[in-house]
Amino acid sequence: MAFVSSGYNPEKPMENRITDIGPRHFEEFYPPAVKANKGKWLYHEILEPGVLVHVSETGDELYTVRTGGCRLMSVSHIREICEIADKHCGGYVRFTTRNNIEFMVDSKDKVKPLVDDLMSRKQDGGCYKFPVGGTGAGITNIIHTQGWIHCHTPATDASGPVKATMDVLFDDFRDMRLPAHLRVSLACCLNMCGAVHCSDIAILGYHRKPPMLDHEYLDKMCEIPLAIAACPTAAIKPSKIKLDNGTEVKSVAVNEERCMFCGNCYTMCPSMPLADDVGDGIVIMAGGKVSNRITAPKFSKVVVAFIPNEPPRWPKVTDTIKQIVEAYAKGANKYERLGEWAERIGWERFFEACELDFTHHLIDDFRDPAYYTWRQTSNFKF
Amino acid sequence: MAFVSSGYNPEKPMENRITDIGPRHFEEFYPPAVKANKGKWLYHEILEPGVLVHVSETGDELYTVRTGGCRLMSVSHIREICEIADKHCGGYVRFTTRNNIEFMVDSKDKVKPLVDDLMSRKQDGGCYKFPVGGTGAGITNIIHTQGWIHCHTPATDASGPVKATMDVLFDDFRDMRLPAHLRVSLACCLNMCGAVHCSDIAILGYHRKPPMLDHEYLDKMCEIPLAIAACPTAAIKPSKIKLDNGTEVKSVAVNEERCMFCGNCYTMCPSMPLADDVGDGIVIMAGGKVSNRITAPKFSKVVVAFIPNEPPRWPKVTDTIKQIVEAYAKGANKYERLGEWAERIGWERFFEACELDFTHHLIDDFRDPAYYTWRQTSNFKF
Amino acid sequence: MAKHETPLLSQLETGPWPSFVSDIKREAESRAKNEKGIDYQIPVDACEDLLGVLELSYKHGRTHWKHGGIVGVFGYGGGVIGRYCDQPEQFPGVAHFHTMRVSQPAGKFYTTEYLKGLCDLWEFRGSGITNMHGSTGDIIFIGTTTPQLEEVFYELTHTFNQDLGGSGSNLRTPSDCVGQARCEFACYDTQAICHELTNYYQDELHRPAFPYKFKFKFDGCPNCCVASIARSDLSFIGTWRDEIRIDAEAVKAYVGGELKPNGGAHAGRDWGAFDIQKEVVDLCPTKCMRYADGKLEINNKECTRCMHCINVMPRALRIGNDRGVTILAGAKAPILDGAQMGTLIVPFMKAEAPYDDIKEKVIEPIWDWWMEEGKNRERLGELMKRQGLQRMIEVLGVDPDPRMVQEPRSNPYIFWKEDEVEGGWKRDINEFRKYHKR
Amino acid sequence: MAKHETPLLSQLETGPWPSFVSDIKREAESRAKNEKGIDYQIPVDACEDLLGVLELSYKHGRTHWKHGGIVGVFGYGGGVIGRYCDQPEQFPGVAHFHTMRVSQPAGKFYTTEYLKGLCDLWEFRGSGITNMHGSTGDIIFIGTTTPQLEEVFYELTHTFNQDLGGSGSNLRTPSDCVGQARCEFACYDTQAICHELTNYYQDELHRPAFPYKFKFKFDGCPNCCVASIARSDLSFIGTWRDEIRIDAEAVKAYVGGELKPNGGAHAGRDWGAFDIQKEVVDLCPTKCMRYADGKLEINNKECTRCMHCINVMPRALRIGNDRGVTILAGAKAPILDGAQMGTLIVPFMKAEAPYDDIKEKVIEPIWDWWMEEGKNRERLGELMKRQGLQRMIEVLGVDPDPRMVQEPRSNPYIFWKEDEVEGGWKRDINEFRKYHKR
Repeated sequence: MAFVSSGYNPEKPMENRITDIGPRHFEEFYPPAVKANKGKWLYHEILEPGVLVHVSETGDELYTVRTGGCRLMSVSHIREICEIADKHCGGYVRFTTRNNIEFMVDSKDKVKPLVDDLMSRKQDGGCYKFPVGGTGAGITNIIHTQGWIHCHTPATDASGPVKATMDVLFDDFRDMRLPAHLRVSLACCLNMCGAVHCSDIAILGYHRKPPMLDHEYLDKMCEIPLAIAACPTAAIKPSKIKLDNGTEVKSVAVNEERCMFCGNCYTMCPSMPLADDVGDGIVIMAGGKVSNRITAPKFSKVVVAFIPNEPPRWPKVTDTIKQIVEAYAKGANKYERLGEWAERIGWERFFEACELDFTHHLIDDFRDPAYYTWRQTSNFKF
Repeated sequence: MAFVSSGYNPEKPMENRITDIGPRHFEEFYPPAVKANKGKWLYHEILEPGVLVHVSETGDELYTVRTGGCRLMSVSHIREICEIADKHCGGYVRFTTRNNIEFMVDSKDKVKPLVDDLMSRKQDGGCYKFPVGGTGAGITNIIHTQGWIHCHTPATDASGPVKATMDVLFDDFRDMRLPAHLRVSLACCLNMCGAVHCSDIAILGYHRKPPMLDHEYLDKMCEIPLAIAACPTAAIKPSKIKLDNGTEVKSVAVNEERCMFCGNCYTMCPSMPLADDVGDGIVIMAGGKVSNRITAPKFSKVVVAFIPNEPPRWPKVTDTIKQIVEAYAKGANKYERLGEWAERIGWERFFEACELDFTHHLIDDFRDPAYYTWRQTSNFKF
Repeated sequence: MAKHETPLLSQLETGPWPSFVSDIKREAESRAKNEKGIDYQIPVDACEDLLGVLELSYKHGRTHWKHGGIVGVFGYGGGVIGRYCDQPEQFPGVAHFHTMRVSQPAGKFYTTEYLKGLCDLWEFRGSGITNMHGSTGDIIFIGTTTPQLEEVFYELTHTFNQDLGGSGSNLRTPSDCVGQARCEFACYDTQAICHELTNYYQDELHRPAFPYKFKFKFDGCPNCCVASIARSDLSFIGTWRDEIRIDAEAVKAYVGGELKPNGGAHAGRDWGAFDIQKEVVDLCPTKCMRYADGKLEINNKECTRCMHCINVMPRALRIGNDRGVTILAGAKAPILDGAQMGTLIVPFMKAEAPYDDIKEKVIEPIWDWWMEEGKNRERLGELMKRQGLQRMIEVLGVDPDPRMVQEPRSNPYIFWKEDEVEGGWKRDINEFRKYHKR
Repeated sequence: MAKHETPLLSQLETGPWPSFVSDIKREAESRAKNEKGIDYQIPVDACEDLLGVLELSYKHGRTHWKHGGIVGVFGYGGGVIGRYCDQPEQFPGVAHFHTMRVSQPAGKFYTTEYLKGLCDLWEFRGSGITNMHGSTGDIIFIGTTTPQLEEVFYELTHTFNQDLGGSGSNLRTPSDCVGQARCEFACYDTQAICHELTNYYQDELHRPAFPYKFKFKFDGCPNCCVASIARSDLSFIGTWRDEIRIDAEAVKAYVGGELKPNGGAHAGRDWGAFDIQKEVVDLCPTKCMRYADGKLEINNKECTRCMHCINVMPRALRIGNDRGVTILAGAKAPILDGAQMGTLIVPFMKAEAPYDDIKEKVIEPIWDWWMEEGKNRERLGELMKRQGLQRMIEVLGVDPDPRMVQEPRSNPYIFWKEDEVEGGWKRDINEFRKYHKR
C-alpha cells in the first residue's frame, strides 16, 4: 500500500488546520417530519413490538421501526443500514443510546414493507441482521463495552456474552410480556463504561487474583507513586526487589489480603497485570434502574458473586439471567421494575424465586456504608 | 456525725463477704394477679388516658394506673409511692422503662379511688406529684440523662429542660389525640445514654467549642495517647508546649477545623474541657423510632442545629417542640409515627409544616455515608 | 430556710409536671428537720448543696461536676461511678458525691417493703436522692462519700440480698420489657432470660474484662418497648414462626365498632369509624392480608411480624405459638463513630431455660471474638463494621442468610480469599509474558 | 479462505441475534476482495487479524491488548486512544490499532449521505470496524495506525465539517436523549443545549485540564433515557413547576379501554382491563391523585413529577408548561470509591438559549472549584463526598434547600465554624479554672 495524503502537511501541522468545530449540527440530520414537528409531539403508541407511532399536534404522524444493532459494526453493515434508509426513509436514520437503529417513515403504509425488508435480511450463519423489537415491557439491546476485542483491562469479553445472552433473551426482545421494561447491561471490568451499575440485570467482568508484579520492568514502565495512589484500599506500597541477576530495582509490594481486584493499579501501571483464565469471570448484578418513575433510581445489587468465563457462549451466565427474567416475569406486578419487585417481596424471597444461592460474598464489606445494607429490623420473611 | 458500721470490716474485706448474687428474683415482686396470670394475658385496653386493663385467659383482670415520674426522685418521694401502693395496691408497684410509675389493682372499683388519690397529691409549688397519663397515642414521660445535676460532660441540663418540656406537653401526656404515640427523649451530651438517637423528638445537649487545653496539667492528669486515640476525626496530636515559666511540657494540639465537639477527648482527659456558656446548647432531632411496626426502626434526624441554653425554662426549645408536635398532630395519618409522616410528605414539606428553617448544618457531612442522605433523584416537591 | 438561694431553680416549681426541684427541696427539708433522728453518714446538707451547685450551673450555663476517680467496692470493677464537685469549698455537702448502681429486678416490679428498705439505707448512708431508674436500667443511688461505698454494698448484700449493677467495660445490667408478666404480645419470658443471664454472667458484669461496655436487652415482641434494637450490643426480640391466631368473632366486633382499635389508644380524637381495610389491610407492609365478606385472611408466609395488625386488633389477632427470638447485634449510640442499629444475626432461636443455645452458640462465641479482636473502647457494632458481617457469620458458625441483610451489596468489590479462587494467587509473570508481550 | 481458524468465534454465528463475528468476517472478506480497488492505508487483513486475536482470547480467557502509548492529533489531548496488540508478530494487521472518537451529533440522527462518507473514510484509512456508538456517545472508529490519525482528523474536519470527541481528563462528549425531536415528554430542547455546550466548551473538551473526566448528559424528563443521573458529573433532567395538563376526554378513553395504557407497552400479555385506580392512582408515590365519578384530579403541589401517570396515559396527561431542568451533580461508576448517583444541587432552572445561567452559575463555578481543589483522578462526586455538599452549596452561592437532601443528617456531628459560634473559640483556661477547679 502507498501512503495517500489527506492534504495534511506534517511539516506544517497548523497549515489550514481546522479545530474545535464540534459535531455536526443536529438539525442537518433531522428527517423532515422531525424538523416540522419538533416540540409539538402529542403522544406516542407502540403499534407492535419494535414499531412506534408518534403523533403531533399538527396531525403529522411519524412511524419508527426499531431494530437491534450490534454496537460493534463494520462499515459494510452501516452501508447496508444506509441502503435501507435510502430505500424506505428518505435517507435518514437514527441510533439510540442502547445501540439500536431506528428507521423512521412518515406514513403507516410504509411500515410493513420496511419491517419485512428488515426481518428478511440475515447473516451467513442465519442470524438476523436487523431484528425488529426492543420496545415497551420487554428487553432491549444490551449496553456493553469493548471486552477482549479492543480493551486492555477486561476480565471477560463483551460482544460474545452479549450475543449469547441476546440469543437466549431474543423472544423478549421481540415481545412485550414483562411487567416493565428490563434493561440488561454488560461491562467487561469495574470501570463500568455504561450505566451497568444501575441496570435491571448487569453482567460484570471481574478479576479475582491480585496483580502479578513484573518487577524487572515495573520502575521503567510505571510511575510508582501513581500506581500506589491508584489503590482504593491502600494495599500497595513501595518496595525494593533483588532480581535473579542480583541487581536491586525499585518496585511495589501488594498486600494481597486487602486487594479486591479492581485493576486500578493495572490501569496506571502495565507491569501489574491481573488477567487470569480461571481467576477472571463474571458477576451478575440485579435490580438497578436509572428512571425516577415511582421510585428513585437504584444501584444494581450483586446476586451471583462469580461465574467462570465459558467462551464462546457463557452458558452459566445466560442460564442465570434467564432464570432471573422468568422469575421476574412470573412474580412482579404490572409496571414493577425488577428491583422494585425484589424490594417488595424482600431479597430473601428474590433468591428463592430466582433459585439463586445466597453466599457470603453477597454481603457488603466494602467501607462504612456496608453497614447500611445489613438488616436492622426484625421484619423479615421466614 | 459518727461513722456507723454496717458490719463490714475494712481490715478483712473478704470476711463474710457476699458477692455476685445479682438482683432480687423478679417473682418475689410480682403482684398476685401477675403471678397468677403471667403468660396467659389475652388482650388489653386503655380505659382512659393512663388507665389500662389487662384481661387474662382465666378471666382475671388487672388494672394499671400509670403516672409520670421524675426519673430523679428522693427517698421521701419513693416512700410516698410506697404509701400509695400500700393503701391501694397490696404493697406492689412497678416502674416502666420510661420512668413512669405503675400502680396495679385487681378490680375496676379500685381504679377511681386510686386515680383520685394520685391526682390529688401536689407539690408545694402546685405541680402534680403523680399525674395520670402517658398511654396510647399521646406523649409519655421523657427519657433523660443526668445533666448538670450529676454529670461531668453535659452540654445542657437534663431535668430542667425535661420539666419545662413536659409542662408544655402536659395536655398530650393526659390525652391521646395524636396520630400515634410520640416519644421524646433528652440526652445532655453525645454519649446519649438512652435511645435518644431513635426518638420521635430528641433534645440533645451539644458543645460547639473545641476543648480548652490545660497544658500545665495535661500530661499529669491524662494519658496523652488515650486522649489522642479518643478523637473520632484524628484532630488531636501530641505536642510540646513551653509554659510561661519556661518549662517545656508534653501536651496535645487540636486541629480545631476537624473538631465536631463530641467531647470524647474530655471523657478521656479532664484537662480538655469543652463546656461553655454560649458555646453549649441544644440540638433538636426528630423522626426516630425503635419499633418495627410497619416500618423498620429509624434514627432521628437533626432538624434544628442549635438553640442556646436558656435556663431555667429553655423557652425556645419548648416552643420548637410544641411547633413540631402540633404540625404532626395536624398532618399525620392515624397510626403514623412522626418520622413516617415526614418521609411520606417529604422532608421539604416537614420543614414547611413545622415552620423550621433548613440550614446548611442539617446536611450530613460526617464520613462517607453522608452521601446517602443527599437527594439522588429528581423526585421532590416544589 | 434554704442554705442557698435558688431563684432560677425555683422557677421550675410551677407548671403541672412533677418538679424535681420541689422534690429535692422536700428531701433537703426532711434531712434538716431529721424527725427520725437519723445519724446521717454523709453531710446532712447534701441536698441543699446539690441544689446550690445546680443553681450555679443554671447561672454559669456549665456543669460543676468533675471526672470521677477510681472508687468502688473491693473485688468489683464496676457498679460505682466516682463524682466530685469542682466547687468543694462552696458546696462541701456534695464535694464527694459518688453514684452507686443497684441491679434492678427484671421487669421492675417491686414490693413496697423492699423499696422502703432501700430508702432507709440510702437516706442513712447517702444523699437520699435516686434515679428510678437509670438509662441502662439500674436503680441509681446518687451521691455518697467513699467510706460509705463498702458499707452500702455490705448492707445491700447482707440485708437486702441485692447486688450492684454494672458500669465500665463490662456487661452492663441487662434489662427487659414487662413481657409475659403483663403483656399479651410477649413471645418469650423476658424476665426469666434477663434474670438468668444476669446471674449466669455475674463475673462478666462485675469485673471489667471487655474492650468496652456490653449490653443485653430483651424485648418481648417487635414493638421493642425497651428499645433493644437501638441500645444493646445484643438485642433479643420475641417473634414466632407459625401463624397469627385469628379470632374471627373479635374481628367482626372490631369492624362493627364494639371493640376499640389499638386497645383504645386513639380515643382522644374522633378518627371516624374503624375501617379495617384502610387501617389494617392497607397499612400491612407486606400486603399479606385480605379482608372480604367479613372475613380476614393472612398469608402468614409473607408476614414479617411487624405487629401492626396485632396492635390494632389485640383481641382478634394473637401472636403465633411457635415462639422464640430474633437476635440482632451491634446497636449503639453515636459515640464514637455514628449510631448503629442492631444487625440481624440470628433470624430465629428458641428462648427456653436454661438458654444453652443462646449462651453457647451466640453470646460466648461473640464475646470470645470481641475480646480477642476488639480494640480498646471498641463496641461490638464497631468491630462488626471493621471486620464485616461475614466475620460475625464465621464466628457464629452459621450459613449466610439473606435475612441478615436488607439488600445484597451494590458494590462488586468482593474480597475473595486465596483459597476460594481456583489455582490460588501465586502466578509466574514470566509464564504470563510468554503469551502477553510487554 | 480465512487467515486464522476461529472455531470458538464461529459458534457465535448461529442464533437469532445479529452476530458481530459474521459482521467482522463480512468486512474481512470485503477487504480481501477489494472490489472497489481501494488503496487501504492500514493492513488489508486488519479484520482477519482482529478475529485471530479475539479467537486467541477466547482460547486463553484473557485479553491480548496492551495499554496505549501517548498518541493523538496535534493540539488535542483527547479523542484518540492508543491500542497495541501483545502478539504483534502473530497479528501484524492489528499490531497498532488505535481508537478514534468522533463527536456524535446531538440526538444521533443521521443522513445516510453523511454516514456513507464516514464509511468510505474509515474503510480507506482504518479497519472499517466501528462502534455505533461508544458508551459515552461518540462514534467510535476502532483500529488504525499512528500515521493515519492526523489524516483521518484532517479529512474529518475538512471534508466532513466534523470534529473528534473527548477522552482523558477533559470534558467528554456530551450526550442527550431524543428529546423534543420525537418525544412528547421532553421538558426542554436536549439537542439544542447539548450542541451548544459541546461547542461552547470545545477547549475543555479537547485539551485535558481537569483532574479527571467530566460528563454532561441531558435527559428530557425524569424517565432518564440517557441515564444522566447515573452516568454524568452534571446531569440535566427536564421538569416543570406548574400543573400536569389533563385531557379529561382521553382519561375516559383510557378508562373505557379505547386507549391502551403506557402507549401499548404491555401488549404482550393479557393483564386484564385497565384499572386507573390500581394502575395509576394507587401507584402514585405521593398519593396526590384522586379518581372519582369518572374524573381524575391531581394535587399538583404534592406531585414529585415521577412520570408514572404520564407514562401510563400519555394522551391524557401532559407535562406542565413552566419547564426547565433539575440539575444533579457527581454521578459516577464504582471506580474508585464505589458508585454514586447524581446529587440534586439545583431544583429548578430555566433551560433556554444561550443558557447563561447554566454556564455561569452552575458549570463554571463547579469547574473552578474542582480544578482548584480536586485531586488527580478525583471525579466531581468524590470531591463532593470529600468536601461535603455544603461546600458545593457555597460554590454555587445558593441557599441550602431541603430539596437537596433525602433526609437531614442523623448524626449530630456538626462541624461548626468558628465565626458561626458566639464569642469564637479562643478561651482562657485560667479564666475557666476560676469557676471550675481541677
